[in-house]
Amino acid sequence: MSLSPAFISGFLGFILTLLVFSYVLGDNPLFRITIYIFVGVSAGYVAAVAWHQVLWPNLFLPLITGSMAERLLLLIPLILSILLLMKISPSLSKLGTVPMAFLVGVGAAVAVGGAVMGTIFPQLRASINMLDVNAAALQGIHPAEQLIEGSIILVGITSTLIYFHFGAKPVPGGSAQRHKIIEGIALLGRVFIAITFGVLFAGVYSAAMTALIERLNSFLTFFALL
Amino acid sequence: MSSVHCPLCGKPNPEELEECQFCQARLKPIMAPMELLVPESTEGGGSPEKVQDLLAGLAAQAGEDEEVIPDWLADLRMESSPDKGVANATPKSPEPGKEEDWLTALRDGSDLTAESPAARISESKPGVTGELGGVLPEWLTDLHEESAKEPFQPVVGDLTDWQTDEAAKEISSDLIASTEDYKKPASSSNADIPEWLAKFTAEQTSKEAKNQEAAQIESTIPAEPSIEGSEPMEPPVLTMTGIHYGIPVQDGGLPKEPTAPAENPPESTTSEGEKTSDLLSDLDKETAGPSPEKPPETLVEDTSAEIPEWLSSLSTVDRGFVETSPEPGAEKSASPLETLPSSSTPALIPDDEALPGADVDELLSKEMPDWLSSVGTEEREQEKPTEGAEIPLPPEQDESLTPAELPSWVQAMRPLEAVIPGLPLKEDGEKILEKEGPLAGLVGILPTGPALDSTRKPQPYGIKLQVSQIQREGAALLETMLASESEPRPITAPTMELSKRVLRWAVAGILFVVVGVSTFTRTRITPMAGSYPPQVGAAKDVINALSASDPVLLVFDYQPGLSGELDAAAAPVVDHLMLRGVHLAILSTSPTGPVLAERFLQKTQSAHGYQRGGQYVNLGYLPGGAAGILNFALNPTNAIRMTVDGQPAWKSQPLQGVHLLSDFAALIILTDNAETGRSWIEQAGTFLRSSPMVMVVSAQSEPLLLPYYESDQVKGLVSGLVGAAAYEYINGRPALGYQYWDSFSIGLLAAEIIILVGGLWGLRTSIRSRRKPEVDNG
Amino acid sequence: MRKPLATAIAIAIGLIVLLGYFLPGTLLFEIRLELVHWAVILTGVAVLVGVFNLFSVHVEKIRNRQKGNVYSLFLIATLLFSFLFGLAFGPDHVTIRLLFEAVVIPVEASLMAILAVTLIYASIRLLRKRLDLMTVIFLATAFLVLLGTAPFPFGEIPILGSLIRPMIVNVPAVAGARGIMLGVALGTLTTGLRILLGADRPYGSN
Amino acid sequence: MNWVSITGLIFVLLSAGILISLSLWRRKKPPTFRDIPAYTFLDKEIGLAIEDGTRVHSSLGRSSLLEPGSAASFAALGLLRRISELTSVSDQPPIATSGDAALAVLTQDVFQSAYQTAGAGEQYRPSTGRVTGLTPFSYAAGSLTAMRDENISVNILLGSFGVEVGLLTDTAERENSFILAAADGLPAQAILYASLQDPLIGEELYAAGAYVQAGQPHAASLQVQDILRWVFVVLIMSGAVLRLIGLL
Repeated sequence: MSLSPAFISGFLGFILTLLVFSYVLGDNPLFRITIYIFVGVSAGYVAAVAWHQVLWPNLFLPLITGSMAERLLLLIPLILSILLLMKISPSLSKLGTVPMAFLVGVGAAVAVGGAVMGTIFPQLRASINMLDVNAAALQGIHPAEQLIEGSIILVGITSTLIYFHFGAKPVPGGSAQRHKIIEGIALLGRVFIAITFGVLFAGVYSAAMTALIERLNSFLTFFALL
Repeated sequence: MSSVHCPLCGKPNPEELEECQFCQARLKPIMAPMELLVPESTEGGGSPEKVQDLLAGLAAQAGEDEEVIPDWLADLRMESSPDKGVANATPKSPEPGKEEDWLTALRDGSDLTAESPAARISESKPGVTGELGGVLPEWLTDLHEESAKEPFQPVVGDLTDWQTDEAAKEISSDLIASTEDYKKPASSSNADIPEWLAKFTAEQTSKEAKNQEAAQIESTIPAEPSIEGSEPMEPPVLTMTGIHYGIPVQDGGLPKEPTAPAENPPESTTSEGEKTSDLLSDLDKETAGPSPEKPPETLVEDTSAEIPEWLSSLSTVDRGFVETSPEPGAEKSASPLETLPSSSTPALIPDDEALPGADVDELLSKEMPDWLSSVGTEEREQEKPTEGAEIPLPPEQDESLTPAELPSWVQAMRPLEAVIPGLPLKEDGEKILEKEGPLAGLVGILPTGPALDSTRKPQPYGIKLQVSQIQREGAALLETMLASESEPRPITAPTMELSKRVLRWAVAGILFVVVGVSTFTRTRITPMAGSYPPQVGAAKDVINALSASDPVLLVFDYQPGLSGELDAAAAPVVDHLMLRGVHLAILSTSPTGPVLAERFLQKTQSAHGYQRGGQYVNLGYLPGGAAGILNFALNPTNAIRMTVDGQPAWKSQPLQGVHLLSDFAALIILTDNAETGRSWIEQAGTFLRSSPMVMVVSAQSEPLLLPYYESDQVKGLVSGLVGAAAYEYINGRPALGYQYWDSFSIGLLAAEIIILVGGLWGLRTSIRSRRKPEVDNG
Repeated sequence: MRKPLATAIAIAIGLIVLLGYFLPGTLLFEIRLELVHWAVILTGVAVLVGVFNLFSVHVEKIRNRQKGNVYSLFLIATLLFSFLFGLAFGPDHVTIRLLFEAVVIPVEASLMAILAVTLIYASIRLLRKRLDLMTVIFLATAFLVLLGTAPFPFGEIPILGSLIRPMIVNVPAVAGARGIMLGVALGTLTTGLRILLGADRPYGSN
Repeated sequence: MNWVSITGLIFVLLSAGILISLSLWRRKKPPTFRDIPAYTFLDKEIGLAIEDGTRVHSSLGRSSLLEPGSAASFAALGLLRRISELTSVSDQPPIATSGDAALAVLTQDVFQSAYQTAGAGEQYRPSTGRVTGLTPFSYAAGSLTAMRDENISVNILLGSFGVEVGLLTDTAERENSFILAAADGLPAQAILYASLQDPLIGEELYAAGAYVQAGQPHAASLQVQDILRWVFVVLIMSGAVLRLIGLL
C-alpha cells in the first residue's frame, strides 16, 4: 500500500461513495459535506474549462494573434462579455441586460430551428414512411408485418399528439372539458404514453442499476489496492 | 361597514384598509393616483376650470397618443371597447316616450355622460384593451403605453403582486380610453346642439327610460336647465370619483339643482361610501387571478354585432367634434372605441344596477360556497328597496299619492281622545302628537328633529329569526367545520413517515445486499442472452471494416454520473477499435467529457498502450451544444484549434490528413442523452458522407435512438450493459459487461420482485382505502 | 424600466439566426455562424458569472449564519481551490484530474446509484398515490421490459427477451415517444416564437 | 438551400403569423383549456405557502441557452415571473435554482423585473436566483440541499432535466412539500411519471404560462399548438395512406 494517485483517488472515492449512500438512510451532516465538496469541485472545474477551452481559444487568443479583421470582429463579443460580467455587481447588473438579450435571442432561434428541422420534419417524415411496405420489403420485412406495426405506430403517434390537445369548453362546475371524441382518442394516447414511460423507466432503472454495480465494484478495486 | 375581499386570500377586510390584514396583499391598488385627482375636482365643485384644464390636458394627451399610434394598433384598441360600450348602451326595459323634450334629454344625457366612465371602468372586463400592454411586444406596446405616463402611469406602478402586470395595464388602459372620451362631451356642449344630437339623446333617453330609476332621475332635472352651465367637463370628475371609491353610479344621489353635477360628487361619494367598495372589489375579483380553468367571466357581453346603428352613426358624427389628429382608422368609426363616449352613457345606470344582481353573483358564486353566495344575493336584494327609497320621489308621484289605509291594529291604537271630538289631546313630553292625517291622535309615531333627516326606513326586524333552508344548511356546515377544528385528531404523520422510511430502507437493503453479495462473491452463473440485438452486430461489422491508422472520431458525451454504465458499454467497442489499430480523436460537447475520456482509456484500455499524441489525441471540449456540433461539422479545423494540452490539434499524428468531418473513417458517439445523440445525427450526419456513425448509448436512450438505426442514419447501436455484454460475447472478448452481468441480472430480478410485490400491495392498500370511506359513508 | 434596446437586440439577433438556419449557403448563414460563435463566448463568460454567484450565495450564507452555513465553508474552499488551480494549470493538470476522479466521478456515480433505490421505492408507492389504469399499464410495461432485459441467474424465459421486449420497445414505445417529441417540439416552437416576437422578455425588460 | 429548408421557413412564418393574430385577436371570452390538475393545485399551494410564511422554490433545469432545451427553460422563466409577482407580498421571497449560469442570470433578471412591476423592487435579492451546480448532478445535489434548508413548501421543477430529477422529487417527497414538475427529456418524464401524483407530460410543460394567466400570447401559443397538432395528424395520416398506395 502506497500513497499513489490511484490509491488516493480510490480511497477518497470509497469514502465519498459511502457517504453518499448514507443518504438512503436519511440526510446527515456527512452527506452534506460530501455534496458541498462535490459542488465546489465540479463548479471550479467547469469554470476552469470555460476559461481554458472556451474563452482563451475563442476570444483572447484570436484577439492577440488574429488578423486585424478578426480582432475587430471580436471586439463586439469582448464588449458584450465585459457587459455580461457586470451582472456580478447588483448595482451594475442592468448593463448586462444587452448581452443576456443577445443570448436569449440566439437561444430562441436555435430552439425554434431545432424544433422544426430537428424534430418536426424528421419525425413527420418517419411517421409517413411507416406504411412504406415496398421499402420494408427491400429490408426483408414482410409487408403484412410492416403494415400492422406501421398502423399501430401511426395510431400511437396521432393519439398521443391528440392527447395533448388543450382547447376545451367550459362545463358547469368551473372546469373545462374537451369534445367526447377527442377525449376518447386521448385515452388511447394515454395508453401509449404509459407504455412509453414504462419502457423508459425500465431503461433508466437499468442505467441506475449498472451505476450501483459499478460503485460496488469500485470497492473491490480499492480493496485490491490495500 | 362594508368590506373588501382580498383578491389574494379572499378574506374580508374593512374597506379603509389599504392592505389585507391577513396576507398583506394590497387592496387598493389604484387609489393613490386617483386621490390626486379627486379632491381637486370634487370639493364643492368650486373649480370647474381646474377640472376642465386637467381633463383637457388628459384629452390632449389622449389626442397626442392617437397621433402616434399606428392605425392597426388603434384598431386594436377600438376593438377592445365594444364590449363596454355596447353593453352599456343596452337598455334593460324599453319604455319609450317618457321624455320627449330634446333639451331635457340632452341635459340628461350630458349629466349621465358624467357618470359614464366610472361605470365603464367598473364594468370593464379584463383582457380587453389593457392586455395589450401586458401581452404585446414592447415594441408594439410602447406607443400604447406612452399615453398612460401622466397621470396614469403611477397607477400601474402602485399595483401590487396580486394584480398582475396585465391586469394593471388593463385598468390603466381603460382609464386611457376614458380620458379620450372626456373631450367629447365638452365639444358637444359647446356646439349648438345640432339636430342629430337631439335625435340621439331623445332616442337614447327613450331607450334608457324604461328603467324606473332612470326615469326618476330625469324627472328631478328642472325644466329650464342651462346647457352651458351644466359644466360638461364635470362629468369625468364625477367619473373619477366613482372610480376612486368604486361607487355604483345610481348610489350617488342625483342632483336636485340644475348645476348640481359639479357640486354633488363629494356628497355622493361620502354618503354612499359604504357601498363604494363593490365596484373596486369586483375589479379585484376579476384581476385577482381566478384559477386557470376559470377564466375571468366577462361582465359584459361582447356584442359588437349588436351595436345599434344609431350608436355607431352617432360615434361617427361625434368624432367630428373632437379635435383629434387625423387617425387612419377613423373611418372605421363604427368600431367600438368611438361608441364609448357619450353614446353609451344613458344605459349606464341600469347596467350598473344590474351588475351586483347578475354578473357579480356569477363571479361570487365561483369564489364562494353556494350558501354563502346566495346569502350575498339575498342581502343585496334586501338592500334594493332601501336604495330606491332614498331617491326623492318625483312630483308626479307625490300628487298621485292616495291616503294611506291603516291596518286595523294601528287604528285600534288610536287614543280615544282623538276619535271622540272635544276631548283634549295630551302631548307627552318630547313626543309629538299627530293632529291630522291618518295618524291623527297618535303620539310619538313620527320621529322629529334629526330623525326626520334620516332617509332610511327602519329595518323591520321580526322576533323570529328568518332563516332560509340554504342559510340553515350553511350555518350547519359552518358549525360542523368549527366543531371539527376543535376535535382532537389522531397524529398519523409520524407513523406514515416512519413507515415510508422503513420501506425505503427495506428497498435499499434488499438491493444493496443482493447486488453486493453478487459483486463481492464474483459469481458467474447467469447465462448470456440466447440472442443478441442486431444493432450490436451491425456496430461490430462497422468497426471490423476499419483499417489500421484510420482516423476515428470518438465523442465522449456523457456525464460522470452515467460513467458506470457508459464505461461498461463503451469498453468492448473501444477495445475493438484499438484492436483494429485505428487512430482516435477524442472530443466532447460536455465540459467534463475530456477528463472522463482520459480516465476511461486509463481504466479500461491501458492494455493497448495507446499514447496521447501518438495513437490518440484529445481535442477537448467543444462548446455550443448543437450549434457547436454544426460548427465542427462544417469546419472542424476552425472549431477546434488546440488539443486539451494546448498543442496544435490538426498537426498531431492521429489527425494527419484530416480536414473535413468526412475525412474521419467513422464517428463513434458515446452518450447518455438521446438529445445529444440526435444533435450529432442531425447536425453532423450529412457532413459525414459515406463515413459510418455508430452510437454507444445508455439504456434509457435506446428507445429514442433505435429509430435512427432502423432508418439507417446510425449504422450500429450498442445500448447499456446488455449491449455491452452482447458485444463482448460476439467479439469473444469479455470485459466490464461480463464482469457486471451476474450482479445486473440479480439486481434486476430483485427489482422485478419488489415492483411486483410492492405493486400488488399498493393496489390492495389503495383499493381498501378507497372502500373504507365508502363503507363509512354507507 | 423599459429596455427597448434589449428587446430589439433579442428580436433582431434571433431573427437573423433563425433565417440563417433556414437559408444555408447564404450570407445570413455565415452571419448566423458568427453570432452563434459569439453566443458561445458569452456562455463561457456566463459560467464565470455563475461561479461568482455560487460563491457569493454561500459567502452570504456564512455571513448571515444561515442554516447549513458550516457546509458552505467546504464548498467555498473546494471551489476556490479547483477554480484557481485549474485556472493556473489548466483542467488537464494531473492534480485537477485526480480531484475530478476522486470526488466528482464517485459522487455523481453514487448519486446515480441511489437513484436505483429511489426509483424502485417510487414505483411501489405509485399505486398508492395514483390508482388508475394508466399506472397499472405503466408498471406492467416496466416490469415486462425489465424481465426481458436480462436472463435470470437460473435461465432465460423464452420469448420474453427475444420477442415481447423488442416488440414493446419498437412499436408502442416508439409511437408514444414520437407523439410526445412532436408535442414537445410544438411547445418549443411557440415558446421560441414568443421570444422572437418580443412577447416574452426574460432578460429583465419589463 | 433546398426545399426542406424553404418549407421549414414557411412553416415557421405561418406559425408566427397565427400566433400574432391570435395574440392580438380580442374575443368575447378568453379561450378555455382542459383541466390540468397539477396547475390547479399550484395556485392553491402557492397561496398556502404565502400564508404559512414558507418559500416557493423553482428549479429551472440545466439546459444551456444554446441548446434546444432552452425553450423549456424559457417556459419555466415565464412561470417564474408570474410566481414571483404572486408571492411578492410574502416575507419569504421565492428562490430559483438552475444548473446553467446564463439561466441563473435570467432568473435574477426575472425576479428583479417582477418585483419592480409589483412595486416591491426593494424585496429583490440577487441571491434568490442562484446557480447550485454547473454539472447536472451537482446542480441536483445543490438544489436538494436548498430544498431542505430554505423552508420550502412548494417545489416547481420545470425545465430541461435528465435523470437527476429523480433526486429532486425524492427530496421533495421526503420533505412532504408540494411538487409540480415537468421536463422536456423523455427519461426525466418517465421518472416524474413514476414519482408524482399529478405528472405533467411533454407539451404540458410549455402550457405553464397559459395556465397561470401570464398573458394572451401564452394562451394563443396553446391555440397555435392545437392548430398545428391537427395539421400534423392530417399530414401523417394522409401522407401514410398516399405512401401506402404508392402515390407519394
